[in-house]
Amino acid sequence: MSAPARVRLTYREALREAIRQALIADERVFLMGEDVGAYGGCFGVSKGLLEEFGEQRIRDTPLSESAFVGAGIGAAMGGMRPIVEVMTVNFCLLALDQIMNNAATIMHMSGGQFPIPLVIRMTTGAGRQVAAQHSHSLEGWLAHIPGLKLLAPASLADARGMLAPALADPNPVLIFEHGGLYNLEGELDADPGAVDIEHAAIVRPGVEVTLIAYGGTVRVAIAAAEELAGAGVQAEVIDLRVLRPLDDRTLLESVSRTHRAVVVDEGWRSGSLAAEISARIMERAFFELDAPVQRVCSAEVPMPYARQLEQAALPQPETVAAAARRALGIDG
Amino acid sequence: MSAPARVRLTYREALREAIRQALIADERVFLMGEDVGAYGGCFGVSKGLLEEFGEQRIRDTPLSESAFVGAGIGAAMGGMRPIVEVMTVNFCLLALDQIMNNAATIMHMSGGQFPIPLVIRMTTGAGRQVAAQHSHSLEGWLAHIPGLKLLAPASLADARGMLAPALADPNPVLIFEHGGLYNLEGELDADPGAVDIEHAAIVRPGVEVTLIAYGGTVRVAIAAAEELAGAGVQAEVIDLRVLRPLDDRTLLESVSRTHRAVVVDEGWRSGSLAAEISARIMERAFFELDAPVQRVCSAEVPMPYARQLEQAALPQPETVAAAARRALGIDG
Amino acid sequence: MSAAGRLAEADGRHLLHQMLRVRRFEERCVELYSATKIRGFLHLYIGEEAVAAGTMEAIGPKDTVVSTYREHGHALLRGVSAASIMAEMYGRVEGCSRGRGGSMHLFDAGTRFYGGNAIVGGGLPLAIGLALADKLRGLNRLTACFFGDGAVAEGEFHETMNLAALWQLPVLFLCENNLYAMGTELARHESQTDLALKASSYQMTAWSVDGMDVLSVREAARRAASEVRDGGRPCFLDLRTYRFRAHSMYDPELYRSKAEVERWRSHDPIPALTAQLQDAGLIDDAGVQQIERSVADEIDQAIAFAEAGTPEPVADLERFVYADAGKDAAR
Amino acid sequence: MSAAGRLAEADGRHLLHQMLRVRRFEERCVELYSATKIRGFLHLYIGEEAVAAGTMEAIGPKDTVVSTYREHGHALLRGVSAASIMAEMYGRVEGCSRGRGGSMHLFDAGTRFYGGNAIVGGGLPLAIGLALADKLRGLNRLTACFFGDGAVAEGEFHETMNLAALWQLPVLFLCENNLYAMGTELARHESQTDLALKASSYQMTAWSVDGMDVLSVREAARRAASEVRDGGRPCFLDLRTYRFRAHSMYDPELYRSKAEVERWRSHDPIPALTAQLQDAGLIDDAGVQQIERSVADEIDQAIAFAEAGTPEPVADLERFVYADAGKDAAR
Ligand SMILES: Cc1ncc(C[n+]2csc(CCOP(=O)(O)OP(=O)(O)O)c2C)c(N)n1
Ligand SMILES: Cc1ncc(C[n+]2csc(CCOP(=O)(O)OP(=O)(O)O)c2C)c(N)n1
Ligand SMILES: [Mg+2]
Ligand SMILES: [Mg+2]
Repeated sequence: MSAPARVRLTYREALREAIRQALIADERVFLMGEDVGAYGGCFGVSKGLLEEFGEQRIRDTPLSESAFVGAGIGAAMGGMRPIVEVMTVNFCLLALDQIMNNAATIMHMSGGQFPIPLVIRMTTGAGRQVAAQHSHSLEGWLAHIPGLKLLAPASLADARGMLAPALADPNPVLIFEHGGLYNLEGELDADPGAVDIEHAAIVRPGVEVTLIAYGGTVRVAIAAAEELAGAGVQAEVIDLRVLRPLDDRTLLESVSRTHRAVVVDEGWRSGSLAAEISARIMERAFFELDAPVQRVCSAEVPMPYARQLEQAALPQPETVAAAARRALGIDG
Repeated sequence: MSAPARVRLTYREALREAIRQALIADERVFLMGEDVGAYGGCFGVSKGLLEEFGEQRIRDTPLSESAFVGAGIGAAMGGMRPIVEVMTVNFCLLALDQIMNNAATIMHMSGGQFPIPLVIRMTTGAGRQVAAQHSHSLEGWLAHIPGLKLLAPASLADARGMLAPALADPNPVLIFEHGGLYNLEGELDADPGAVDIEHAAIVRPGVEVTLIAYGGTVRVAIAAAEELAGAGVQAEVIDLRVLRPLDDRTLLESVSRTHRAVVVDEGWRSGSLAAEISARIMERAFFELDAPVQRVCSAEVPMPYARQLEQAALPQPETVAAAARRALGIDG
Repeated sequence: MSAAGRLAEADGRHLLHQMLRVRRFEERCVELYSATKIRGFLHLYIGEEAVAAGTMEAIGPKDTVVSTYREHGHALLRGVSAASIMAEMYGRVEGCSRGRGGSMHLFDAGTRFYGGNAIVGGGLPLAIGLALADKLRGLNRLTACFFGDGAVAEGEFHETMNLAALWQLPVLFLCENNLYAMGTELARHESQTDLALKASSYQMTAWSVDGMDVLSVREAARRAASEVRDGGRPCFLDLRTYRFRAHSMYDPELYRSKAEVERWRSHDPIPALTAQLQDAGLIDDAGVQQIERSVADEIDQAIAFAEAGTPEPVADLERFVYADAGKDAAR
Repeated sequence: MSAAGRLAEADGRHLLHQMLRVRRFEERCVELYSATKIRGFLHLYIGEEAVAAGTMEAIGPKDTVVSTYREHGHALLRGVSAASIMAEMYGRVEGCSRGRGGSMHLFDAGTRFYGGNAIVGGGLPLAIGLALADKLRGLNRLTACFFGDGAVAEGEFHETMNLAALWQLPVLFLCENNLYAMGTELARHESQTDLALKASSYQMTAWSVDGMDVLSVREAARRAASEVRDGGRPCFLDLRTYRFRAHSMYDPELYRSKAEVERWRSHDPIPALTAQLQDAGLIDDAGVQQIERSVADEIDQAIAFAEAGTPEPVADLERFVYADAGKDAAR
């Protein structure tokens, strides 16, 4: 058996290919959102799909976040498999009523009669100096809502592989693409299988401290781990991948080995997903811990435009490494 | 000097009197929201105010949560002191863009030029069998947003006293009235002064475990403390009062004395305010703790209608007492 | 056409029966609410029965219905059984939403009744999504979407109307204009009080109907439904009606006068139709009593069913938060 | 009135100067963006200058302006200094938002410029709130609110229009209808493409204006402003214009043809006004060059100011998240 063919592609292209294959595989699938068609997608993800699949399946919507997200819910209830793109997470606030009160609720409220097999994609994150109203990282916050599943692809494989299982899931699944990752490039199998959408992944094994990250902060954690490795500290890095339901087991097992953890989260610190993870680890592995779980989150400010301020507001490898050293009781 | 006159009144009446006095004291104050006028307020809080103050100052709005919350922000920027009533927290999802992207953001984004002296009142909480779309407890979740201040009056004194300092504050202040408290009755000074809106309160002193609650769960925590007292355990009960910014000091001091804590929160557990409090206590008092901080939250379900299911989903005195016993290492 | 002519054709007895089912059902609900058998919010449809009875005649079994929290009448006349509705309000497993929804959240996949939505305007986007699914799947069926005049002020109304018209979706918008959103009169919440005119601004066919006259409602609904079905585009009816009771069980009704309510009660659609039928010689007192008895029987049985129902075990609290893999949406 | 007559009265040189200030300022911004001096999103107004220049003539110093993320032109012609705008785009403390806002969030209390809102439709509710404050305070001033055609589809547009008309608030709604919302053509996002007709459905006076003709814009804006000021009620202008450049710096412009853009470029308001002035003998080449020089000077100075500006120290990151007690809103 020869090795499978490999292709070089970007995170953006991986997402596009995942959408293409989903459209090919299942006629119930369609893509809908602002500028997904004629414009080619705000971040170029859906470029070319309108030409390939036509206006019925690649649907440009008006600026009506609440109505088209709600229409996606209705279409899912009506037997379709919609992929709704909310251009960025910042605009999903306008659709939150539909997301919380309908998508996340109807299945339970109807006594199990109406599953909502809907996928909603959104770009998230900061780092490109687009200021306060365009730099939110709300995915951790949205993970508060029961009835939803939330995914954060941080790798090419996940960008390519998470959509199919998300569409196959009978529940509403929100997928968060970090804006800073679209140009990430690498190699993948030309025809990779689906990935699992249940487990966190250990992306770098280590023994002395566990760095827990997701989406845009995975590379920050890896950079921190490299910095720590330079100083002789072997940090384990976990990519959460799934923000709800959390894969507690992978986290707890790692922390039970390393006895120390740092959570890296681009959301604002108070009420962050990092708080939840910290609380869970301490609740369930309290007597395993040699130090309190540390959090490295975004500063609690509306994101400023000026570069030095924005960078200061975001988790950085140095601050993560410093938190790890704090957990390890190493000075400086 | 004779003792100040006392009056007997309900939580609802205390809120109304606070609004009345604010309207009398400052002509910039007005009340706006759905059915605050002719109907008398969905929960009767503003009954009679239309007759007393007229249509200009008691403004019924159409069902347009985003527009009238945004209009409140604009009016605050334009020199007024609006009190905006969002009928219940469930409907604030429709106004969240205005709350997060404007109210919480403009002050910082404008480099300090435009403070937003706005008060938004909402009813919150479950317990009255009004099912999934009308039973949210989102105040802890909203406490994630920098730029906002959040208050949760759990007592008559706070229902009466929090509004004036909230209106005097140059920042957007959200006040959450728990639906289960409106009929709470008791005595207050006829002309009580303003209360502070910075600190948590120890509402029942104790030494063995700290029970931390707010809003509707304060009475649950007190009932649990009574149950524990029956078994010889002296629990301290803290009413958070202010959900953002949190009064860390009161919490940490208490926990440093009791070495054990239980947080009682009507919000869904994952990503709850209880998670934040738990994380903070463990970060900052880790070596003071004899047991991990416990959380008693709502079950992670859209709130069901049936009474036995709803009650099972909500924090109860028994579950709080059981969590306290767990923290204390007492069985049963 | 003469009233008698319309009536004969109409099977007026059927319409009377339908309206009485709703009226008597809700009257019993009020009693059961006082007896604390039913809890939570309870929004009565009393006075508005002609709207549900008339419109349902135009909605076929393959069509879809999306409704509000004031939906007992819609559910009942759509074909959800009185027993399963009553059991729902009792919070029983046998309820149409397994006791999880209550009065405001009746759901029934079998009759394509897509809820019971208690966020004002919240059902509108669902309706266009359901219609879009039909359109994409090439199914010639329509989605009927009920909502109140109050919903018209919501942004979701606007977004939904625009999308429906832009994409030519088969939705029948049924605005139950009872002149009040809770305590707020139409003219105090809408700058344009002619809601059909308002709907026309989206390039959608729209007109107003006397919602107290069940025959007019049925005629208009049939015309509108064929506009949707044959024309493949949305249509809007402004159904002018009135609620005789309080907004919900908590409402002291400070915002309207007793005289106004009395004026509207004189247009009660049930006595009006009864009189028409009697005048046309299509029913006599005995005939009316026969209908009343059949309605009473149905409701008695519904209550007995609900009384005998099972409370969901607390251990099942977290069931249905997520659907199991492989579970498909009702189509 | 004849063109010459209108022009003489108009002080056409002033209008030309204003439009050129915006045009040249933004052309320099493009260069500075390529040089990575300006970062983030940058939305150019080029092609639409007649709208800002014409409307600002109708807006007095006590009036209020609420704008969008495509607001360099609005800010500049409102009176925010080019230097402080440029410094803002450099992210400097000297910027009109202290470097915290950038291109999309220009704010200036001094000229009552209430931002720079980058959520489409997000400024509309603020505008009615500001107008409501004026009305309650008995101040006879108006709030001018700019937004694009794309915003018309948002629910907030609808809620805002209804409230403005219902409460008769002094707002001048200025819809910059450039036929596209990013890559989505008007007819693909609005079922009713006549936006003035749409606005009328709220019982609000509304009409359409040739937004490429600065004199027409000014005339319409003055008429509308006096409608607002004297009539004490909102008014809506559908300003038909076109953006010559991409939506933002990232846009490959796949959604429209070069020919279409060229067609619109032939209506460029700047050469059009220049020709009118020349034909009327109100300016010669030297006069135009004099204006160009003064504009270039202003921009050079703005850039020098921005270059010399100070980056906010990182230690001040958390400043201004909350206002200090005692700090009052700008009134
Ligand atoms: C978004 C939202 N805001 C407020 C409410 C509270 N509320 C429930 S019903 C209602 C009035 C609705 O009036 P209308 O749409 O005319 O329906 P009707 O009750 O008259 O049938 C209000 C304000 C709600 N349920 N949802
Ligand atoms: C609520 C919201 N949704 C989406 C976007 C992304 N977006 C920015 S500008 C724009 C198009 C707006 O078009 P229009 O209102 O016509 O203004 P123009 O850019 O043409 O001036 C979109 C979709 C946004 N900023 N806000
Ligand atoms: Mg109504
Ligand atoms: Mg546009």
